[in-house]
Amino acid sequence: MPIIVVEVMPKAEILDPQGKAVAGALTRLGYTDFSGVRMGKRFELTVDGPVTPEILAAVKVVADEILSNAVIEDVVSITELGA
Amino acid sequence: MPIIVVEVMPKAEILDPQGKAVAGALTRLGYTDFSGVRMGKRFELTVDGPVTPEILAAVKVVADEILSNAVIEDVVSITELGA
Amino acid sequence: MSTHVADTVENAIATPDKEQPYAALGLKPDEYAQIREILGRRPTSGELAMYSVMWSEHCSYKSSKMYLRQFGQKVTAKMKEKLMVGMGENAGVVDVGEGWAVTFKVESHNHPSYIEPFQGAATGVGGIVRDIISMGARPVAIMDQLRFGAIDHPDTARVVNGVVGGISFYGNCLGLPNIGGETYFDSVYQGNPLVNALSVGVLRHEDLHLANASGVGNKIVLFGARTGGDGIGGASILASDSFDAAGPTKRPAVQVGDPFAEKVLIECCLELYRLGLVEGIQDLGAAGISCATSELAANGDGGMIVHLEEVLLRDPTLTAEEILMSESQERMMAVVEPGKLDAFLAVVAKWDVETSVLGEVTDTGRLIIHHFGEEIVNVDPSTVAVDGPVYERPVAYPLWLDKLQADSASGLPRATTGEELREQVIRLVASPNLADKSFITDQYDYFVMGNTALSFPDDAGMIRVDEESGLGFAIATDANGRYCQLDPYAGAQLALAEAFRNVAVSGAVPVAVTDCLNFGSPENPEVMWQFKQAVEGLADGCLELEIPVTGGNVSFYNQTGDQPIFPTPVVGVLGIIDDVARRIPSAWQDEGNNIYLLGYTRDELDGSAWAGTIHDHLGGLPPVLDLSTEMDLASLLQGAAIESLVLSAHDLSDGGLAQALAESVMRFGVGARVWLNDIIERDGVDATAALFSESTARVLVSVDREDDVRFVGLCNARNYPVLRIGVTDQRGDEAVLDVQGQFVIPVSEIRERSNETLPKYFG
Amino acid sequence: MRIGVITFPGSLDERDAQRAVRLAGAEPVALWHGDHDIQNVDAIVLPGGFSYGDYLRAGSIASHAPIMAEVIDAANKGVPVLGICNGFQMLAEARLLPGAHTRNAHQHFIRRDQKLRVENNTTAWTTQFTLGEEIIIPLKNADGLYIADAETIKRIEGNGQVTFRYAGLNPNGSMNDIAGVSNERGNVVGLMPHPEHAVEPGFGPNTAVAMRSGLDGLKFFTSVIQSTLLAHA
Ligand SMILES: Nc1ncnc2c1ncn2[C@@H]1O[C@H](COP(=O)(O)OP(=O)(O)O)[C@@H](O)[C@H]1O
Ligand SMILES: [Mg+2]
Repeated sequence: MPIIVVEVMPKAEILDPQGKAVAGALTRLGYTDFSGVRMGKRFELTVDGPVTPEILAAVKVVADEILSNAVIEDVVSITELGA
Repeated sequence: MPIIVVEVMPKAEILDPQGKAVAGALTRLGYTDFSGVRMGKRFELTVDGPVTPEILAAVKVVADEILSNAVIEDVVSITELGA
Repeated sequence: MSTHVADTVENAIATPDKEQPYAALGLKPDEYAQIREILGRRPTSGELAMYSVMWSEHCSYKSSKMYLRQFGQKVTAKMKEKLMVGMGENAGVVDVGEGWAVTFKVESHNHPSYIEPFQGAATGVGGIVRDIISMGARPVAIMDQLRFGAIDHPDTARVVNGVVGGISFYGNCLGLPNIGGETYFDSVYQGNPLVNALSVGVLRHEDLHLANASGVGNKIVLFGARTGGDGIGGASILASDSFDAAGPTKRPAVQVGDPFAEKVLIECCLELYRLGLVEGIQDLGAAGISCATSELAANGDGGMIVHLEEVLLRDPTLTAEEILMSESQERMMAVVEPGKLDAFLAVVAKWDVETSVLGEVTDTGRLIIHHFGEEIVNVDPSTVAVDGPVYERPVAYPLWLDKLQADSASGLPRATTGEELREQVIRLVASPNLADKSFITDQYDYFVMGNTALSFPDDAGMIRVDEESGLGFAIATDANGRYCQLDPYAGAQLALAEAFRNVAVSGAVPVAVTDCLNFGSPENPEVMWQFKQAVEGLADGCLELEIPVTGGNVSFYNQTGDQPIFPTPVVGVLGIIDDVARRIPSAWQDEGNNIYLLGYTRDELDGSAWAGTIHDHLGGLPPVLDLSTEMDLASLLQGAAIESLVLSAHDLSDGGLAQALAESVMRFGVGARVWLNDIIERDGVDATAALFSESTARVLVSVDREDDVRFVGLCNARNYPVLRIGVTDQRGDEAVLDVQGQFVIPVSEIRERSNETLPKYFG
Repeated sequence: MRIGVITFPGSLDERDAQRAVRLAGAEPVALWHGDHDIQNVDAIVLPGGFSYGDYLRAGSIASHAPIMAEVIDAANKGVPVLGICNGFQMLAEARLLPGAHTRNAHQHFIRRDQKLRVENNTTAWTTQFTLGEEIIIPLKNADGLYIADAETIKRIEGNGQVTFRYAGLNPNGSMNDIAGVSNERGNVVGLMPHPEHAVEPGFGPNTAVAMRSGLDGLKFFTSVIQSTLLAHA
């Protein structure tokens, strides 16, 4: 069955405590090549049938309104897996 | 500065309570085209200089040993943003 | 590095006619003119940023100041006895004995919590906790006072789950027990929920710290999280104006909280205090660096030089003005002696906290801020922080009030049969405001720290301060917006009395008060009248009870469109108990104890939960209050606690005796057999009033049969009305609440109806 | 008898764990995550909390702390180690214990007085319990769902490594109602509920007898004192 991937990241201006914690851990462990880490979410939505334009439109709405919080996050991509 | 994206998903056979909760919410809200949702993580690592093979090797180690827990998760991709 | 060209003092002198966006920053034309007069020139953009945030309603208290003065004026010698730090500091401090002190304060985060409920509420907890740290105390507890729109409104679940999730996330992650709060639903809060948070801290007397920058040459150090672009305009735009008036900002108005950073900051600060490395300290909340620098300077020797480029930034594109206004969370500013700076930096490094030295204390009387060598601010700090504008806003008696007060609930139809009464009891028990709040409180940790002697659903939260002696404090908060709508003076006093009573039933002695005054727009004369009445009521009430207001918070502009919320002054009362082992829980745990009702019941149903739930009615006058009776009741309960005469004590408030009985049987599943005849006969009321009246100064207690004579003797000796109204009955599956001659309800049924309401809407 | 309690940045219940050690009759020793020294203690407690905010995965960043090298070393030599809640998550992340944790099934943080069944009373931390005994221990966490692949579950069930099971109600969706597990040797035990919060009258969980009266947590600490004495005898 087709899978649609939605990716959500914290907005650039917004504090990302999770990314900050990971970045700190990497530095402490000696990985010093990275100047910053941000941590977001990746959703995989399995579609029951073929991926129609209607479904893609629905995914867009779902991504904006349910999978992300527009106040603090951006939807950075919506793609079909393997497509 | 270059950004490397690491994506981590719960293993297929492992229970994903967050994905399940999202799936439930979608169904309740009337989005019935999706037979399942899984939720993983997306990390963006900003690299200080050029992306050398050494840095890519370090990212691989970091992805496997820190950003993911092999007991329950898979690293599904490591890519350079925009590359 | 910032590419923005700073507006320097020199530039301001050279370009006196430059137009400045003061209105967009929330300043009125006359306020802008006043700033120009103070400076003798136009402000630089940095100065404008500072004045605008510091002169906002939220930071300057410009509409409320003239009323709040009463809290400092209506005081007796006794009220000052235990007060180590009163109004005006980050939080009040009370001497609780044995060398210990307690500091506490309640604050609002209403507007941010509507826009982004999770982060708004989370950062609300973070902010109040930093106030407590800045007094030199270890935070030991939090509470949350929440008011949401109608439970069945489509937007309410978003707000409830966000707010509760945010408080749970931040408070639990910080490791602070949540020991109580309030949850109310009413459509007046639909577009403007109230999210108040309270924190309590504990310190040894010698650890007291204040926010002042003294000692010329001492270093000004900023530490904690980096400064970012979040929350800019939060202070002036979010808190000073209603949402629809909010202008566009390019920076996000919301802030994201990082409780982990704050937890580390707490431990770091406590270690700094322990080692004596800090002379003065201030938390960064609303108005960020503007507030911290100007308040520290104004409260100290008056002068300070700051090099703004030393501020560690999360976002290098921030302009100087934005750095001054940023409300990034989890930051503190300390004043450190130069000789102790290395030791200070070592502690901060141990905790992995980022730090930078911004400048030092001077004797110039001026707060001077440089940005990359250029002077962008040169002000008298007290004109920013202390001597802001003060308004005597127009006040008008609301014309609708006479009609509302005339519309008493006493004429509403009453139940004529036991069966009807039973049904009403159940409806009240299941109503959103009286239903079980476990759905919320189960998300809060109260075990952490191992000192929680009482917490929800007890009437007060109680924390052990000293593990050896058992010394502790109790705290409860209350507010009844419905009563305040009917009469804000009486309503504020009723809230005070209920919180006072809730502390007293726990066995503690009430000693101090904090408050968070949530009101509509101060520019509405009717709202200003409500505010004036409520403050007067509270100040007069405190004077009569002889317990001081030690600090608090005012939140104006709480309205949806033109519709102000009910006036909602949240009142918190702190009490002391010598040994928490003598705490009194609010429900009975065993069979065969006697149940007594203390106090008289009058036919008082106006504004009650019964009128609201059964008849959708609000009108009339709130219950009569006699604070001297409340004091008698409190001292009676303390006597009983010292002699361990009562097994449980639960105050009667919303929903009256019926609700108190329901809560008492549900808690541990121990039923009760109760009779109303004696109340009805003695007090001349009917069964409806006996069950649902919200008369004040009443408490339900359970007493071991062995202590019966002594307990009744105690009440009689103090001339306090007491009636035996029942006995506790069997526990377990067969447990019932049997109100003899009226109805019988299985405890399981009460529990089910009470428990199902919140999960039904939010689960 | 000296029992070390490690403080990580974001640890919350370490003072409570120290109090529990004291009440059980041993001497608590405060250990610091950044040190490479466990000060020769006889047993180690990894306390609850939100180390590093638990932002990546609960316990994961702390599992890489400097002191963890010493903890792993000591554990492999047979020193008793108890991981409570976040400590359990760290031990799983460090692979000293099988399995992993993820978000509670209902997605909320939950705090409750939790009934547990003791499934193994031969580990270093459970000898004072009787097999099958039901105890009440406070539970409070957001990421408490115990999870492992089918093979691991089968193995630990077969080996008797499931030490505690949720009784009455599974509060978070944990597989096989698993609340706590041990390593094969039985010296390392981890569980989600907090025994250090059931050690002092007036401050523990509610029981059928009275509110806040539960003391079942004390036996974890008296067990390790007893098993250590036996081991040294
Ligand atoms: N949001 C909340 N957070 C913490 N505790 C709460 C909250 N809402 C209600 N509670 C607790 O639930 C119990 C019942 O609340 P309420 O009926 O308002 O108490 P009271 O009538 O004594 O003021 C109290 O112990 C109170 O502290
Ligand atoms: Mg009460």
